Amino acid sequence: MAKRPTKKNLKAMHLNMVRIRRFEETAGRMAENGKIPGALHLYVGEEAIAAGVMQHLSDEDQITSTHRGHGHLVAKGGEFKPMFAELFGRSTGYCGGKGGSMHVSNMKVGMLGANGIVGGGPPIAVGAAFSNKYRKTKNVAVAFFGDGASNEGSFHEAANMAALYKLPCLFVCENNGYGEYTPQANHQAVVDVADRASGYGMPGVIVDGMDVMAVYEAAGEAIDRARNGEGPTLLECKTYRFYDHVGVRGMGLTYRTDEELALWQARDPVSAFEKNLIDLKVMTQDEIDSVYAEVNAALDEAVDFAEQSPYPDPSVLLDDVYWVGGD
Amino acid sequence: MAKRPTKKNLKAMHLNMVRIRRFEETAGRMAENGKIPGALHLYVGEEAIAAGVMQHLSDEDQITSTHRGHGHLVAKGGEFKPMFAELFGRSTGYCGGKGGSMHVSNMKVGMLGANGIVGGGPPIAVGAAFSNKYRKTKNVAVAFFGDGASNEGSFHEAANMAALYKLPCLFVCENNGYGEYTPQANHQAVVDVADRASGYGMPGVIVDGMDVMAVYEAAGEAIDRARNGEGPTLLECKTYRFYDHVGVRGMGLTYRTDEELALWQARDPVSAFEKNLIDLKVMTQDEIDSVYAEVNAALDEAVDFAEQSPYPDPSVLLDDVYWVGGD
Amino acid sequence: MSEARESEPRSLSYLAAISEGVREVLLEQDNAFLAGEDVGQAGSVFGIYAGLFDEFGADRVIDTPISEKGIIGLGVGASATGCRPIVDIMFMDFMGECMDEITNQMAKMRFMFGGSVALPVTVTTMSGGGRNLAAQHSQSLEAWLAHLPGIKVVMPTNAYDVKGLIIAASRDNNPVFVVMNKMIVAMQAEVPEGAYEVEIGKASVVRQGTDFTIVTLGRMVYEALDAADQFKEQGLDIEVIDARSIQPFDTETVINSIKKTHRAMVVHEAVQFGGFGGEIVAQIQDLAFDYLDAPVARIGAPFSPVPFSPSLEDAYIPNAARIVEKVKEMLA
Amino acid sequence: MSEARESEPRSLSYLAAISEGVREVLLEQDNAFLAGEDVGQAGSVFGIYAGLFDEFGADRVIDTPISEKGIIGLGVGASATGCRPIVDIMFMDFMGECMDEITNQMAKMRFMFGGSVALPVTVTTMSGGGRNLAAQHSQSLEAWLAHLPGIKVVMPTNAYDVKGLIIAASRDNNPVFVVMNKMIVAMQAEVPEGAYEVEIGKASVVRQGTDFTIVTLGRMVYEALDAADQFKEQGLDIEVIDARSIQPFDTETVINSIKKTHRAMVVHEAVQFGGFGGEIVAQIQDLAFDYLDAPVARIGAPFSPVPFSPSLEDAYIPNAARIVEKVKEMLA
Ligand SMILES: Cc1ncc(C[n+]2csc(CCOP(=O)(O)OP(=O)(O)O)c2C)c(N)n1
Ligand SMILES: Cc1ncc(C[n+]2csc(CCOP(=O)(O)OP(=O)(O)O)c2C)c(N)n1
Ligand SMILES: [Mg+2]
Ligand SMILES: [Mg+2]
Repeated sequence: MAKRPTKKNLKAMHLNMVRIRRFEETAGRMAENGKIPGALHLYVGEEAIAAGVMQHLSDEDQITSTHRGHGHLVAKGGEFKPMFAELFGRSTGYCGGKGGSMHVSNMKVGMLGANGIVGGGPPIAVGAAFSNKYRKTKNVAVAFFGDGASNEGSFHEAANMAALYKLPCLFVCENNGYGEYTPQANHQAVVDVADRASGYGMPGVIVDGMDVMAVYEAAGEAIDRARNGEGPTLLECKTYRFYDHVGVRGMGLTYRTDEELALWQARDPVSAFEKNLIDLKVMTQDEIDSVYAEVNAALDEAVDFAEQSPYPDPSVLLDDVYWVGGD
Repeated sequence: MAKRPTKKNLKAMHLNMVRIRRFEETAGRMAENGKIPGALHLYVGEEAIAAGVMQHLSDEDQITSTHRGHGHLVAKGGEFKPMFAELFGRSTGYCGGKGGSMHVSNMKVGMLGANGIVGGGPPIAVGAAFSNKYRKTKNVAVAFFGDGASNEGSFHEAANMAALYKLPCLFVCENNGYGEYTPQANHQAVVDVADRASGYGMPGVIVDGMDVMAVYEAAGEAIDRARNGEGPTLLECKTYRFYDHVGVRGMGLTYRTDEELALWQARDPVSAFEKNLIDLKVMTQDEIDSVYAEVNAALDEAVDFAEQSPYPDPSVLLDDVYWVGGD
Repeated sequence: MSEARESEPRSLSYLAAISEGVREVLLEQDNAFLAGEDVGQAGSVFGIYAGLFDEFGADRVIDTPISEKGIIGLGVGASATGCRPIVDIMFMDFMGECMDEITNQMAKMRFMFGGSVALPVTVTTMSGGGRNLAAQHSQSLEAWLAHLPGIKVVMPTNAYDVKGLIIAASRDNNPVFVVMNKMIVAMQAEVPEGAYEVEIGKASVVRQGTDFTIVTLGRMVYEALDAADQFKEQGLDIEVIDARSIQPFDTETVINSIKKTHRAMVVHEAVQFGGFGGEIVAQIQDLAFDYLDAPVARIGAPFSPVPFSPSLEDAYIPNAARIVEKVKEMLA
Repeated sequence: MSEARESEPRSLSYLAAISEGVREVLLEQDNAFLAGEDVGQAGSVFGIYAGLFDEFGADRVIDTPISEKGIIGLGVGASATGCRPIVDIMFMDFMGECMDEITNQMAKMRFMFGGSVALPVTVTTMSGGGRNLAAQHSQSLEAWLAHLPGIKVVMPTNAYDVKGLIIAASRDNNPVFVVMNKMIVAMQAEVPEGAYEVEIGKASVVRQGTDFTIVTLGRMVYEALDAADQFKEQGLDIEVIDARSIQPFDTETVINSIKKTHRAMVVHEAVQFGGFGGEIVAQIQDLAFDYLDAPVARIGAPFSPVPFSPSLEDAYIPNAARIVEKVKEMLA
């Protein structure tokens, strides 16, 4: 009983996809220019997943994310300015510069953090889902994680607990075929991570992660089930990252062939969706162009904001280690 | 293509089952008499599993065990004297009194230790299986673990690696329906742990763990596959422990009904097998009786041996922390 | 303490005080729950949570799968989103299964998020040897925790403290580890009814003395008291401090004592090498250097895993006799 | 060192020395293999294992799933059964995922089995901050390991040592952790060709001095050397010791130095509170009490997770300036 997206949904998802795409392209450029310290894992190519899933969530629903987390935060309602400021390590960032790309978070929109630990998210999402149920809300918690992360024990324990307690939870595996430089076939003997679902007693669903409509529908069903107390789902989205594991060009390793990359790029989720939107007469090319113009302008502003923001003063270092009253 | 047990196999398995049963009953009595320090987890009721699996293994094949490990060691060729001495904490024990019930081991027969950590065994068995393959032997490694242990992340990581590398490995889940005092339905949403196998890309097989013939055949097939380089199997044996989680009567909790216990006791693997052996004319009642007599005599001797053995001298405390040359 | 209901003096076991402490929390805070392996109907090891399941039901006293990573994750995620969980890791030895969730998530989340989240989660666990449970069920690993900014760590040693510290921990908006000891579950102490707090971060001078200071962690406080009594007749008046909390650590109480006594020893059950005793000694020699008449001694377990056999475990765990011997050595 | 092939002096980076060390092991021992996340074709982070996959193939240089428990289990099980594995935990921060396998299996198995098994396994890992990798990719957690009887732990700080210690570790019949540092991968040193050992458990006096002793762990040796140079003109002659191994710890070298200099400081990158520095200070004040003119100082990271922003990380990680300041304070 798939929920069909309304026009409003479609436009919102498109906006989010463009916001993610352009955010990441900009971040990539900034990293190459040496403006972003540390490691940067970009989401380009995988936008349909974040946009499709998040379309069903409110600020009160929670997500946990990964090292590749900007796209999740953008789609969850993260704003460019504090995001860029965080990536730049500035005091105006979401985490006051203490977290950076791998820990960027915004509790106000239910984004429980990018996570530098592969497999770090699922147990936390299960805790949030437990809390949602315990507090008798109708909220759900979504854990995003990669194909590589599906081999961590933490995923296993979290999935089992979520199914056992029938928690309002969704496990979204972003299967981009690689964990760092290791192809999936070299890290697990299965082709579909969704095959693991039945072992926990939850449905496993496979969806084309390059197709935002497909993601939207599959996620919608799973989230409805979760909200209705019918328990978690493992939703596997087949996708691909267009950039390297770290940064844009990464270490220049040749673990992926040009042909493979080209094949997936031909299925670019953003342009495919845009073609679709035009075909369906939901948006015109002009409208699409103005989305880009708007997003680009906002990004320029955000980068400026970040660049002009001060670095945190060393005196704040020990703040935030402990809660000391007040908030 | 199940391998049928020879008469010799049948007798050997019977002997092992009786050895385990009587060992455990004796150990239980000793614990109740205060002669065994620490915690004792008894295997009574589950004998068919250890006996059936171990019938296919040589001293060069390895097993990892659990906190409920005496049965595994007995069936793998452990001798009563050093076993009892170990349980009694004496210097003549397999571990010189340093390990006790939860760590009793004998590398000479490929028994890589009982393990006090639930889920501790599978990653080690995978390491041994890897080593078997690496060293180009034909040996297999078998990990025994419980239904409760199947929820530990360690099981997940081990199973995935074993399937990925097609290791000569067997995962034997002794599903006795409880993890300590928690029924399976309260610790996982699935009924069959074997359902987890397909998520790793290995076969999952369910067998009646009260029927040693069934275990023998299923284990034989899986071990053959493993030896032939076809990879691991998850073999789930449905079973029941006749005693409490710890010791004989445990904490006196009422988490299991008398009816349930009676139902399973009616399927006692030892007496069922003995009936079978007589029906099949493999053994007579007299022969069976003399097995018991022999085993009982050996146990008496072993208990005497243990009781008369000295406690380790405190001066040996720091020995064995590190290898310092020699062995 | 002011909140404690006025009532007759009442003696309670450490064990009963644990469950009473959790009970007060569950009564006081709707969003508090207890979750862990066999904490429900079975009441966990030694029955430390006995009665809670019957009183509060399966929704608030929750049996979990054997999944320590999942259990800590539950505590992190639920505390970040409006609950005040108490999660139980049965034996401290099992922390190895979830050190990532403790170290990289629970302890750091608030900091990494720039202070935009609080994690009011309590972790309860049992430590220590003495029951012949061998190498994997007898450890004292508090040194791992003390080294982790973002969590607090207390080690209550009597019924009064354990109840009050559980309540204080669960009212605290930070992750707090309550490390209990499995050898003293039957020990009795006077425990008020109702809710009261023992302040996290305050040591307790359990025996006043003028000649020598022994700083202890956990159950070792009783061995130190025993040793101190043995010196009474010889006229050596030993002060015994139960550190009670290792993060925050009550440096002031310790230093004040040493300024008075000029001699000190640190005793813990954990392996001496690399144990928390090193931190204490380093602080003492730094802050009271000119007051010290002798080096600060340390007593901890020898450098081996905890052995199973009674003859070895007895020799392994620090005790009054070893303390007495060491004090004599220092005075010689 | 005698085994090292006679050849021209040759400068090698820390990075290249790591891979050369592993290469010697793989050449020497048929039953040795290297396994870990992306150690194969990718050569792991910074390319520390570059070239090994091409030379030795997928059977001996093995990419694993992202499964740290599995990786350590592989090391335990394979080393107990005839192999001599080198297993890699990419960043030390990820040890939390496998502390059970390290603590309760790897470190204890020989002891629990009464000495009937040996585990010749080497664990390699990268530690430390300085690359703006934030709280979960920058830690120095050696204190956890030092406290675990049954394993050895070394922290090589230059190309010569890292190669020699990897070889020594893999020839050792015990589990040995080789904790490397991610900031010094490009640093060059003279490194002989062929196999040679650096003795595990021996500190290295990297700068002779008569007036002051600085004991360092890991990369901090360079900050200490820098600080020492700054005092040269003022006529303060500082001895700098690179501990190199923390288990076993070379107490003798440290104490001998202090008997000469009478003043000491311990510097490590790990969080100061509860860090291994406490152990070192406790030993020094115990064994050289009468030689000390002042308390032994400690410098470590402040009590917070490692921050991301360069402005904060720079303030966080101990450096020469902090050492200089502290030395001045002590002399004032
Ligand atoms: C516990 C842990 N182990 C290893 C790493 C190093 N690491 C960072 S990302 C990554 C690959 C993750 O692969 P996947 O889950 O498929 O996510 P993807 O990068 O493909 O989005 C690895 C191994 C880590 N950060 N945490
Ligand atoms: C890591 C860890 N967590 C918890 C425990 C405590 N514990 C010991 S046995 C046990 C139950 C194990 O259940 P199962 O795996 O089904 O084995 P069974 O006892 O039923 O044979 C538990 C929770 C432990 N020893 N190790
Ligand atoms: Mg991936
Ligand atoms: Mg069970």
